[in-house]
Amino acid sequence: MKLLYFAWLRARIGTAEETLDPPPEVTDVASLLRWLQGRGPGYAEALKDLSVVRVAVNHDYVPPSHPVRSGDEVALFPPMTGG
Amino acid sequence: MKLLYFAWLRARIGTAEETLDPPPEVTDVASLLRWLQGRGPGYAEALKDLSVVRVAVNHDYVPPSHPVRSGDEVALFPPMTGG
Amino acid sequence: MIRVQREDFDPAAALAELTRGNHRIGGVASFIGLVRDVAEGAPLRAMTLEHYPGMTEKKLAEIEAEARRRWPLEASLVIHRYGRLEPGDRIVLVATASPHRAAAFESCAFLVDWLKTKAPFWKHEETEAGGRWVEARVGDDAAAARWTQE
Amino acid sequence: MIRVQREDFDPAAALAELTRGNHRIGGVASFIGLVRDVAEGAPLRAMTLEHYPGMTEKKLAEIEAEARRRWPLEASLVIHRYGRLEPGDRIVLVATASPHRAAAFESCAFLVDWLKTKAPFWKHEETEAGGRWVEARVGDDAAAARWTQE
Repeated sequence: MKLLYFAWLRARIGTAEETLDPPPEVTDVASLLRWLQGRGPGYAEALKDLSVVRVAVNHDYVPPSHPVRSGDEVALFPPMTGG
Repeated sequence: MKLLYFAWLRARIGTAEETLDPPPEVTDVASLLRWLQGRGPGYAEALKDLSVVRVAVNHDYVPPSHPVRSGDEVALFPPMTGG
Repeated sequence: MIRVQREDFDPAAALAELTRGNHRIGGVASFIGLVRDVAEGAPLRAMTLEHYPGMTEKKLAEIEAEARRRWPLEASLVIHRYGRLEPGDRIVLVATASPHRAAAFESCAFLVDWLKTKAPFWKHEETEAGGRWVEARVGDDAAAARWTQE
Repeated sequence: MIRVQREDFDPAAALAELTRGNHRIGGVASFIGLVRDVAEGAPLRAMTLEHYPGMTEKKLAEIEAEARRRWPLEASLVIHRYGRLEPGDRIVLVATASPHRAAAFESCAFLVDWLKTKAPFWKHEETEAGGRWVEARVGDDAAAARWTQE
């Protein structure tokens, strides 16, 4: 699974992109975020307030219940502040 | 008094501009229009439906009750269809 | 700024001039009106815009001043042509610049609605069937009336 | 048409290209977003727009297609820059062309509101106090929400 991080999420986690192999209990966005929170202090800090974390799977915005699979591209980012 | 006519009012009356000296009973826009209607068939035809005639005195849109005086510039035209 | 002219204009140069050196501007809304190739369903050959010199400039300046009272504008521009125009020709450019995009959009729409109904311009259209003076449309008056009900 | 690019763009050339040869177009509404020189009251030195390559283009194309479903558009264009920008620099151009002015105005405002809230761009501002990521504003969400309530 390819993970992408943007804006201050990228800065806090310390990387823009990584490939991870989550355990079987990670089946949807919500369980993926819980699992990522436990991967270290940078992740815990970046993901401590999930109300300001948005997720896209394969380039579409998705809710926490959306399934994730091993070949997916999953992006985590703050609310958009474009234009 | 300087009279100006625009668009199809100009075409029906047959002139773009003229200087007239209305009689003393012409004191406002309404009485000016009544007097003009009697000046000939072109005027009568152009001014037969006053609901589609707009009037400006000295470059401001005015209602029929607006006074007119000898030095005024009075313009008659249909509703605007600009831009 | 108000310009009433027979000649064509360059929207690019006009927009660039409008914002040059002013870094308080966050958004520029603009509208360009063009001559369409149909008139009431018939192919249009050309149209002629007649105006009332002197009064046109005065009314446009009043409208522009009113827009600047209603919205926080850093700059505004109206260029309106008169004379004979053919399909595809530019008729009018309205541009407004503000720190905030909503003010730019609303003031630009306001100016365009007023121009269509309150500025002393009259449109004569030429089609194969001959020439005719365009009549005022109820839709245009309704669009302009929105702004007086606020 | 959608363009996401680091380089500056020429609004004049873009607008001319949009309408060239299409005489059904009666109105072109456009919006140009510029970098302002203040950020939350402090002088802004520069800002950097980060985006999500691939997803950005996809979302912009979806938004443009939605606008063309909602309004009778003859042409539309979105150019959005990313990277480091300074006060006065152009950020975005949105232009829509329609036979009717109301459709041009409304669709242009719709696209701009969506860009501000739904396109994957994030703004980092540099002031004398240092750098900070801009937080989403409630006003922007409210502006975009108008369009889903209709």
